[in-house]
Amino acid sequence: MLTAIKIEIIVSKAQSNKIIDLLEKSGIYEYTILDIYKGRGNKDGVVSHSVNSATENVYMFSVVKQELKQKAIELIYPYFKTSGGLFVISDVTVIDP
Amino acid sequence: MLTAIKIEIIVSKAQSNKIIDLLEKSGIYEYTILDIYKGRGNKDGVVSHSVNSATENVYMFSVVKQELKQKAIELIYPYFKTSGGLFVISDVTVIDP
Amino acid sequence: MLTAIKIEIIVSKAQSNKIIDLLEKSGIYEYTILDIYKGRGNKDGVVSHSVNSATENVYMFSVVKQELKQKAIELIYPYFKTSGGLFVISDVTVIDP
Amino acid sequence: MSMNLESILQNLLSAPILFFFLGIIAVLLKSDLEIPPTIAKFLSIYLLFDIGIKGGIELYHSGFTTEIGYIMAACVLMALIVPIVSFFILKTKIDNYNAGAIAASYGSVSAVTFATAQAFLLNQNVFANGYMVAGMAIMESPAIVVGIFLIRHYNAKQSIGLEDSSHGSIKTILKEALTNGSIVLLLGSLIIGYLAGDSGEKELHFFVRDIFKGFLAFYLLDLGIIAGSKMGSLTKSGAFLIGFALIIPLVNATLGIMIAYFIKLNSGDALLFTVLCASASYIAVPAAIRMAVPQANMGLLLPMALAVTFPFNIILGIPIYYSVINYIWNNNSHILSFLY
Amino acid sequence: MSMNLESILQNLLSAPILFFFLGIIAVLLKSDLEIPPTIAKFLSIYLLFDIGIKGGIELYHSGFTTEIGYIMAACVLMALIVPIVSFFILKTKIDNYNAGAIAASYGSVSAVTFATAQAFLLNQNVFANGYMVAGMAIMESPAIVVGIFLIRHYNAKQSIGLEDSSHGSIKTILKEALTNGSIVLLLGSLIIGYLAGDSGEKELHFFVRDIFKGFLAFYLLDLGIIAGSKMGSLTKSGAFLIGFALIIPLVNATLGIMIAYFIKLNSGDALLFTVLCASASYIAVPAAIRMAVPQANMGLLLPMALAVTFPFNIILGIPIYYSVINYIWNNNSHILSFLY
Amino acid sequence: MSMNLESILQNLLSAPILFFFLGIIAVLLKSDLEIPPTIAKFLSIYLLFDIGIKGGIELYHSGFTTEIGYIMAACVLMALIVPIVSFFILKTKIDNYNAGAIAASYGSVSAVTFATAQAFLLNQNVFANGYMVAGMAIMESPAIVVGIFLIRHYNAKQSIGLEDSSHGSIKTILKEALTNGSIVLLLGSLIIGYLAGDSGEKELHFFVRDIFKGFLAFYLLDLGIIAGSKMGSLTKSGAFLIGFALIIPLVNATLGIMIAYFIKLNSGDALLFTVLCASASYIAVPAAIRMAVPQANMGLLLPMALAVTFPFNIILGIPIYYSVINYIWNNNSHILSFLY
Ligand SMILES: Nc1ncnc2c1ncn2[C@@H]1O[C@H](COP(=O)(O)O)[C@@H](O)[C@H]1O
Ligand SMILES: Nc1ncnc2c1ncn2[C@@H]1O[C@H](COP(=O)(O)O)[C@@H](O)[C@H]1O
Ligand SMILES: Nc1ncnc2c1ncn2[C@@H]1O[C@H](COP(=O)(O)O)[C@@H](O)[C@H]1O
Ligand code: NA
Ligand code: NA
Ligand code: NA
Repeated sequence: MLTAIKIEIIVSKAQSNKIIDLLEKSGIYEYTILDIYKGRGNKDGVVSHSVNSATENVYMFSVVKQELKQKAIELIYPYFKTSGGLFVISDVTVIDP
Repeated sequence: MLTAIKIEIIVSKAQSNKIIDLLEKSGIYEYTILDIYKGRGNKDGVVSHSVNSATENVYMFSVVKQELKQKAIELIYPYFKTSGGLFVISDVTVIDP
Repeated sequence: MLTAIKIEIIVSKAQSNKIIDLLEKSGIYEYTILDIYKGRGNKDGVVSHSVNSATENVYMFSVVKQELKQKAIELIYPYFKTSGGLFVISDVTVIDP
Repeated sequence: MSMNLESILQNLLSAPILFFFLGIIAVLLKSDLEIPPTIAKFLSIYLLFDIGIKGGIELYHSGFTTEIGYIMAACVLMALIVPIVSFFILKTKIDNYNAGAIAASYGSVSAVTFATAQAFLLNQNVFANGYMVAGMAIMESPAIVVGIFLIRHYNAKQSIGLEDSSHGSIKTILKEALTNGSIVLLLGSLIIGYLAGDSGEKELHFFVRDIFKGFLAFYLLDLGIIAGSKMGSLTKSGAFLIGFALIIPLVNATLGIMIAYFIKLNSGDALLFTVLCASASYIAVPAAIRMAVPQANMGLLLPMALAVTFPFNIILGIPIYYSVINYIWNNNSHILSFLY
Repeated sequence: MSMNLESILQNLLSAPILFFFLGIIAVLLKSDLEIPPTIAKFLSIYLLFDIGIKGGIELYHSGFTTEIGYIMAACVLMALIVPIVSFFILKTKIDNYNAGAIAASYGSVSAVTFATAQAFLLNQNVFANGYMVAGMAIMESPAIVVGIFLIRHYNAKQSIGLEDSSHGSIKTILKEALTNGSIVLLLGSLIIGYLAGDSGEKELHFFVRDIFKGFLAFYLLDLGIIAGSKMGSLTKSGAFLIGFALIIPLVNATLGIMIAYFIKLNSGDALLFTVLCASASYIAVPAAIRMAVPQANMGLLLPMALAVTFPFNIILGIPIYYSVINYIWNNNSHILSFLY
Repeated sequence: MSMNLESILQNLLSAPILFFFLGIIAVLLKSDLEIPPTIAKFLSIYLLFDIGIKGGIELYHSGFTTEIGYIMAACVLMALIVPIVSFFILKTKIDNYNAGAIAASYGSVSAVTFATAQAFLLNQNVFANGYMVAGMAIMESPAIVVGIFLIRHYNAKQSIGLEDSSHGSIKTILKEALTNGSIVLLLGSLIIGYLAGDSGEKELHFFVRDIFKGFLAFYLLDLGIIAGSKMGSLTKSGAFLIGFALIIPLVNATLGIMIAYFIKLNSGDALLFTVLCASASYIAVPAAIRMAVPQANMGLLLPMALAVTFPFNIILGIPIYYSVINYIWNNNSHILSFLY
């Protein structure tokens, strides 16, 4: 039992490797990526559909120790300043030791 | 940094457009939809499998400002009174400005 | 409105039925399973990609009453002692009555 | 009718049917064999495309005959009779919601059963007309509307004053039933096959004819796995519903054969029409019903249509129906002479 | 030019084009018809594989002629001219980011448009050379780099001192543009087709020739659905951009035909080259631009390329361009004689 | 043995092998080229279906000969010897868990390697018997059980009193190994091909023969991408394991060729048998091991099987093995005469 942070990120599939790099730079090596079927954000109000790779996004999340949170935010935040998508965190309890 | 609400919904894929309409009526225009591989709820105890469109469900979530929560619940709640599925909310912190 | 627990689990696709059994033994009959596109954990540091069934994982979650939490943890925890993956819980509010 | 057994056996030994069995066996062995859901969806799209195009091309060759009018009328008739009769049978034992849902499913059609019957005719070198595909398209939706209408009608009777919580107006439901993806694709492909005609045949025959059986085999493998995994939950349905799922296809097939004889279809068309009557929808109709009547229990309906009626039809039904048709058609059928 | 109308009609009645219409109709009917995204991706991979292999095999047969040099030069030329001209036209009404993004898209190519033109030539029994595929590969990326370069150049001019927030160095962008999945697959398949030669033809001709039209029809069905659903958001683009999306293909096609005439391509090659000039990318380029220039609005670009230019080209453009080419080529073309 | 080089070259220039290279090159270029995972799964299902059906149809034609008994015995023998020998070699340098896991993988087989060998024989017009497919099915699972058994045996020896945390009883593991999706599909398709016989051939030959090479090419493209992306992590495995992955196929192939000669297989069957011995499983076995022995590190096993042994076998192994077989078989082979 360990209180931890869940970082949730939505980016274009093509950008996901850049985010993985940024996570690693923050000391985070664990992540999970899921395909998004369809979505809409506030950037262009565009419906992003996985049918066209040009608008395809992925949903990534990482469960990380609280100590790693600050660094991750600092490194990843600038990315989202221009790029739309989603970047949220929340609290979870890790059962896996 | 902004405390916000994450609304999570599971409905049949066919109904997802109705939920999007209800979200928009509540002032929520951002959402993400993921395909569900397989699931089971308490409605008919049926295993819904994405292999048969008749039982295929999707997992939607929206991260919204706290002010929008009440309206969304009011509009969407009635839908779930008869229809099974899932409708939960939780707290998240938005990093994306 | 009901405070509940969201259990989130990542296991190999092949093992998902065993976890479903364990959930049922804890009195939990509802769950949702999503395909994972790609992920990395700390077990072997291996990038698990859905392209090779040998490393394919799924993401499962169950929203359950708080009373069921303890039993589920007891039954499922041992599984994760040897097997990698992810097992976390968090608080959610169920709107669906 | 010695042909009966032989043709059953021959049907059983055709590769696509054998793959259906393989799917069931895989489930019994608790194997993890699985066709990815997306591929299964592609296969069902391919099948409608294939049936539509082939039907359209045949229609292009045959042109519109007077027969077509009769067939279409017969299809509409059966699409109304079957769900109504089924509803009243079912209502004796189960609630209105489920009775209406199951009735709708049996009043509609199963495209794979139709395709399997086409493959059966192909193996027997029997000709069938392209417009039977139009019949299939016509029979897909009416039963949905009939089923939902019956549910509402009888619920209103029973519980005056109580809100009816089923979703959507009959108009919306009708609209949704008619613009259902599978109907649009089937009718669209039919029209395209007709418009493209000979050049369409040239362009697409490898795709719609030569590799057809391979994709059908795959699809039946997938359906075998699904049917096998639904068999476990048949217990929930109980003896009455299982019996219904086994007997109603025979009843509907008998009706179908009589009508086919009456309107003088050739034996190939007669089989396809019979199969349309005897089969039940397990995708389009349940999907529509689940939206309009959330009270209906998919846990009852799906195992019946998928794990009883569908296997029965493709394994035994098709060769039996065809033997009967063959017997009657060849014996100038004094049996059905009362129809005249 | 009476052939014009006839060939338009014939094109309209080819099965793949009809499926494109079916997709649009399905959207208008608000049908839930959908090709699963994964299948759509497979189809786009198949198409590049198919175009590449066929081109490579033809190249193996024709060998490298001196013509190739001219064609490649013409392709590079058009891949530079089109985005530059487009950018300055667009800049008069919209911001630099979007002008550059749209310019890049129109300077690049659409593989399905190319494949549809190939299918058109096949139906007309007109020969085209395999190296046109190499031309397509060459035209895919330069426009991306040109577009991004123009954006940066004009932003720097306008807002000295202000940070330019577009991502990545020109070098990175160039690298990414050249190693784009679709280019690697297309060029790779082209080379493999060339290396495998006759034995490749023997091994793969069922896969790349016989079932090609079926997969093309499926893909166009999918694109019809996508185009249909983007039509609604065209309003956002406004009359100027819609007009641009309709007129610029004609302008680019005219340029393309003139160059094709000048370098003496045969009529089949001339059509393919013209189509490369007239078509716009709606996958590879937008994907690249979205990464490098997050300020560009996909809500403007995608509907233009997908819901206007693409349908225009496959429905009317291809037969029109071909009629013009045919007319000029057959009349010793005093029209274009000024080119000499 | 001048045929050696020529046949290697010819193999290298076959389209499917070239697509494998393209996959690796795409990774080296850091291209985003990707076959969607679902499509990759479909391709692996198609391949087993294809191999099974073709084998069954050939079995239908050849009937059961006495040879079959010998071959099956040889397959079982090798499926036991290879993992045992491998385990003891590996144990000298790595822990029991990983030694057992890798041993199991090399004792089992790779279906794509088998299919590539079939394609190779097809190109060389060499006949092979359908029952080799049965041999492949037989060789898939035993090594899993042997591997796990060895792990437990040696762990129990070393650490008496310590709990063994590997999951499941040997019986469960055996059951799971035998009902594995790929075995059920392969054996099922084999039996169906046999039962369907000539009519199956007629129904399915376009699907299993004509388009086979196209799907194989796609699958090898996908495996090239996977192999390429695993090459980076080979460093973790270290020189010993990389060496093992390169040399053990040669050792096993030598054993295989000797046994094939001893039981007098024809040269086509001999190649397939050799390839079964020399190849390693990278899907079914790792998946089973990961469940039963979570301590085994997939980061060691997968790159060895996928990024070393698999490419080695399809690129060099197959033509080399076949040249050796050809040489020995044609020279009445005094070389192996000691076997009698
Ligand atoms: N507030 C939100 N809630 C849920 N998903 C979001 C939200 N904002 C953005 N997204 C997702 O992020 C994707 C990209 O957003 P955008 O870049 O704004 O178009 C959308 O297509 C959605 O899938
Ligand atoms: N408590 C729950 N936890 C997780 N998923 C659920 C829960 N309840 C319902 N679901 C999901 O919602 C789908 C539809 O539920 P139902 O309508 O009850 O069959 C199921 O197949 C599950 O995927
Ligand atoms: N801390 C984490 N955050 C997000 N996903 C994780 C985490 N740990 C493990 N996973 C997921 O679980 C899978 C299996 O982990 P492992 O068994 O450690 O290789 C990974 O591929 C990830 O998808
Ligand atoms: Na029916
Ligand atoms: Na262009
Ligand atoms: Na082996």
